[in-house]
Amino acid sequence: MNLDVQTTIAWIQKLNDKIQSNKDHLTSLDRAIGDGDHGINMARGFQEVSKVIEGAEFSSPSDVLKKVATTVMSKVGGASGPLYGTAFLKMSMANKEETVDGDGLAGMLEEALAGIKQRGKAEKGEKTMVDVWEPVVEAMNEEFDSGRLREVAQSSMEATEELKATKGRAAYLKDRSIGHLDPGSVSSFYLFEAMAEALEESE
Amino acid sequence: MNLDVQTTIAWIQKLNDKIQSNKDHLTSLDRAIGDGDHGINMARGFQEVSKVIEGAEFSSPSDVLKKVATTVMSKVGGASGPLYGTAFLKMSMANKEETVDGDGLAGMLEEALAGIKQRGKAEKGEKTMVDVWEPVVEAMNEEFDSGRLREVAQSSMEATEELKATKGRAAYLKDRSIGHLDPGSVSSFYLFEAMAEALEESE
Amino acid sequence: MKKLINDPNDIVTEMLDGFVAAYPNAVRRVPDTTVIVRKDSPVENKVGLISGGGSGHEPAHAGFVGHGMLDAAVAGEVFTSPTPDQVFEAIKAVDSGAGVLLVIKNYTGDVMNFEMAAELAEAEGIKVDHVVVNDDVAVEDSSFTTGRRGVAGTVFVHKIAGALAAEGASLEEVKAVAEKVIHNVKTMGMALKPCIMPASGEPGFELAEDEMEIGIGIHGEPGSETKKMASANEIVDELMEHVLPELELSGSDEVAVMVNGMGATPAMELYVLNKRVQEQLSEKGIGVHETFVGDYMTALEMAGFSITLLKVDDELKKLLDAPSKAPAFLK
Amino acid sequence: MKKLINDPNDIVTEMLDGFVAAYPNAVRRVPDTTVIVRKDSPVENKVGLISGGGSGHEPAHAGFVGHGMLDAAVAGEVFTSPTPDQVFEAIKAVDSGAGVLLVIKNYTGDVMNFEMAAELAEAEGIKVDHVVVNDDVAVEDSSFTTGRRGVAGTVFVHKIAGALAAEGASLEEVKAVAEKVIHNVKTMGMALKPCIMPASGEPGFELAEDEMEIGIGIHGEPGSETKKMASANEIVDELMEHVLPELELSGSDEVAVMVNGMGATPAMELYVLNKRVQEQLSEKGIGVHETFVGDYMTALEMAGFSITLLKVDDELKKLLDAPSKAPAFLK
Ligand SMILES: Nc1ncnc2c1ncn2[C@@H]1O[C@H](COP(=O)(O)OP(=O)(O)O)[C@@H](O)[C@H]1O
Ligand SMILES: Nc1ncnc2c1ncn2[C@@H]1O[C@H](COP(=O)(O)OP(=O)(O)O)[C@@H](O)[C@H]1O
Ligand SMILES: [Mg+2]
Ligand SMILES: [Mg+2]
Ligand SMILES: [Mg+2]
Ligand SMILES: [Mg+2]
Repeated sequence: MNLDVQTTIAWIQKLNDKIQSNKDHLTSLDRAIGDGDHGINMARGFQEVSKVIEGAEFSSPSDVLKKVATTVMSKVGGASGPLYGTAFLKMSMANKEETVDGDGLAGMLEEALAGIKQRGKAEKGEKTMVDVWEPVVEAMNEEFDSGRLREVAQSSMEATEELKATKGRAAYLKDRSIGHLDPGSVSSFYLFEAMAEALEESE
Repeated sequence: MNLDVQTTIAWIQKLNDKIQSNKDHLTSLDRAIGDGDHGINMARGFQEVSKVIEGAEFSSPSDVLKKVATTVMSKVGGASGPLYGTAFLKMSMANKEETVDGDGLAGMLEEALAGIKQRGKAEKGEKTMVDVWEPVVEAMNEEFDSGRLREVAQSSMEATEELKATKGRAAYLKDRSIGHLDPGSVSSFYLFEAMAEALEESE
Repeated sequence: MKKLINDPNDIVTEMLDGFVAAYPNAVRRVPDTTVIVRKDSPVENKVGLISGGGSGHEPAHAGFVGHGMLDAAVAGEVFTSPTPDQVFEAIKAVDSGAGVLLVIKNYTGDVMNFEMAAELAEAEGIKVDHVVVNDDVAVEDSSFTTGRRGVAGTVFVHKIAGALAAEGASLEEVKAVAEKVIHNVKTMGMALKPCIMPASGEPGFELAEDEMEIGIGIHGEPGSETKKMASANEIVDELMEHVLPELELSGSDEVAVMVNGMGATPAMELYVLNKRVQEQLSEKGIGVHETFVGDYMTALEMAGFSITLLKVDDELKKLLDAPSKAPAFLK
Repeated sequence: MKKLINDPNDIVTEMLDGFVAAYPNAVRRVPDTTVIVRKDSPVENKVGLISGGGSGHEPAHAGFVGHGMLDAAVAGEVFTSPTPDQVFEAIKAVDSGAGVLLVIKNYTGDVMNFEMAAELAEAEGIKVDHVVVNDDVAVEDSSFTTGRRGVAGTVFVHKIAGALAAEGASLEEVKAVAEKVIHNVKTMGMALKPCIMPASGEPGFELAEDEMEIGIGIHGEPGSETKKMASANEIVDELMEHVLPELELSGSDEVAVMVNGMGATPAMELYVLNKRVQEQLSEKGIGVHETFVGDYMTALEMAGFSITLLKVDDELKKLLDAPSKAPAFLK
């Protein structure tokens, strides 16, 4: 369960694939409780990410993630751009080894979560991507495992449906936000699902 | 077949009744080849005409028609306002007798037509109310007869359907104006039909 | 019909009151009329400039009342030209003895009602003249027909004649410059969606989701042609193809441009359209003196736009650049 | 989806080019960015004032660039806040050494992206500060949530802070007056019809023919409540009921009023609405310093409007009255 350059690239390309094929889904989730652009933003940004990392030379996962971070920051926009941008930047700074092991991965995700929370000032329970990232980090801190990563990401993503938003655009809807999945939590689930798949395939 | 004050009032009230109950019809005719306000304009104006002449004292048909003229001019607007206003004014000026006979009536209509043509600069065949007024005047100049009045007004109104407009708003549509009745010709038909009915009932 | 109105019968009077309430220091309503005048009317020794027509074209015509532009605007019912008595009230309110010029858009109703008002005024000894604007190239120009409609180009007539009148020019001079503008201004418009008459609740025409109407006027009436929907660039190209030849422009000529929204066209789209208009002009080597993008002469909540080109010389440029305090045309 | 556009992916860049093409002597686009700046940027010894946000709000924000208002406007994709690198480009383009103030509307995305740009600029030694506008009273004001949105009231922040900056005030002074405006400006809006995102072709919400959306923002998102359609007067009364108490106005107070169209609302309706707004204020004895009626902060082709009230004192009145050359806010 180790992350090297190639696995990192595979992870990000898989993430891009999921985003592109779920673009309309993410957008329509955002239409229900936001402004209907989350899929469009993510698809635009990760399209560019995918292009930029394809065929480029990288010396470490940190190197790849830094490129992802700056591209996301300048191409996604909206709320998700700076948040994912910060998350990737923090991951890239957390561990500079050529191959990152399970403990290293857990540490990277923990740093990313801290960055997201600092940037967005949201806590768990406010119906944002934090509601996926925090349970994932807690579980991976116990033991990093790709199956469990996918499981926790999915169940906590699904649990956002019943939450009432107090941060992000969905907060304007108050009780009307209940009963809809949080779009950023769904894209975060794709991120973790892609990570799990890439790690499993690299074994 | 004589027109006195009471018959004049009856004529105008009947005309108003027809306009009010055909308001939507006139408007939708105008929507097809104009700007969709002819019924609205006529209904607004003749509503006021009806109110103004009701219960008022008049010494002659000319007197009534003058009141109708000034009210129409200040309440109808659009193209039809000045045209009908002019028509009623010319009728009022053409004959000041207390009771107007058939010849007098034909003379009044002739003056009205001259006024309409002078004001609107349209000739017969241009798909305007002139296409009803001119045949009516020609026929009534032979012999004034209420049955024939109704007949000629109706058939010439119906004949406007096949004409191509070269005056008024419908002219902008060029060939697209063919196949629709001219709204001002239909309201002119109501005017003559109301006149025929009032004259017949007064006998 | 979904509109932000109260009783459709009160729409004109409420609109006029709401307009005056927005600019109470600049304009007033002549009591018991649908006439908006400059608050300081009549202006001593100045030719009075009056325009008007049916309502539904806002900010036209009241929005162009102000120092450097109109002295009065006369409002009719929605899309229905005002009656002679109302126009006459406007004439009386702005006449200072220097004479009054009526700017009429070429519609049978407007021409007749304004002419009748002029007759009433002349009978009272007021010097009145008029010009008829006919800038819409969508309509055939023939002396055997009603002729071309007056549309957005009228705004340039207001501005330029108003600037000359503000300089103290005579009625003859103001009329002459208005006619010069009329001779040099051409417009064509199109619609994506019709507008709905408040009194009837009905649209002026029906368009499928993939259709547009080319060659429309400003009264919600059908255009000269219904076509398949096209891109912004294709639409601009088509309208320019009609407008440009009419002005017989050569390389050294300059124009003023108006990209006019019809009421429900967002500014974003108008800018996108303007990009192509300017590209077309610059490709042809035609200079642009000034560009106006926005809602100037609308048709209720119609979605669509028109392109107006005014060929300008030094005189017209100077007058176009002159100051204006009209709320909808501040300069 | 019927829009006057070309490829939805090019809409922002074409809109920006079309805007610059309309006012080539006043503004320019910073090459390879979505930043519009005053042509004469950076202005010596003047605090630079920057605003921006997602596109689709035209004439905001580029329309407010000009002498006496903004130095730069940064455009994001439609309804998507611009990225830090773009905002950073704007900061660099307008900084003359006197410092730069960012006017941010209170959306998570805008706040984060602009703050990150400020961090980048500070790292390069540029003095940058920011204010966050949150005038939308449709949203609960709570420190536990995102807080209130920034909507049309932002235009008053641009105008007043811009006027003070034009006088040569310091960054601290310009920030202080911007915060004073923010403290005194409240807005609430509604929609008759949603707008359609160009990239997805979908409306932000659905409304039946007899429904309206109250408490909407400017991004096509659903409002706080869906209600049965009502008359113009009833709607104004409802919005005023929310806005007025927030300002705690008393008899001797004065306000500036903005009746802002959302993009597809005809001026006629805005005037009808303004009539009632002014009646309400005058009934309550509140003075009106100045009224603005028109499209200032839109949401694509949404039909609807917002009412903004700004409580003004002598300082704010003077700055509001100061000249402005911004194309969408000429004074
Ligand atoms: N303060 C915040 N902290 C963490 N995540 C947030 C915050 N605000 C919004 N988000 C996330 O961003 C997502 C919306 O992203 P997106 O639609 O791309 O941006 P925008 O809201 O600016 O349109 C939300 O679904 C939510 O998960
Ligand atoms: N020049 C003209 N001469 C005679 N009648 C005309 C002329 N122009 C228009 N009309 C008549 O006026 C009618 C339209 O009236 P109306 O709809 O009330 O006015 P507008 O055309 O100004 O909207 C037409 O149907 C036609 O019969
Ligand atoms: Mg969103
Ligand atoms: Mg008509
Ligand atoms: Mg009409
Ligand atoms: Mg967004």
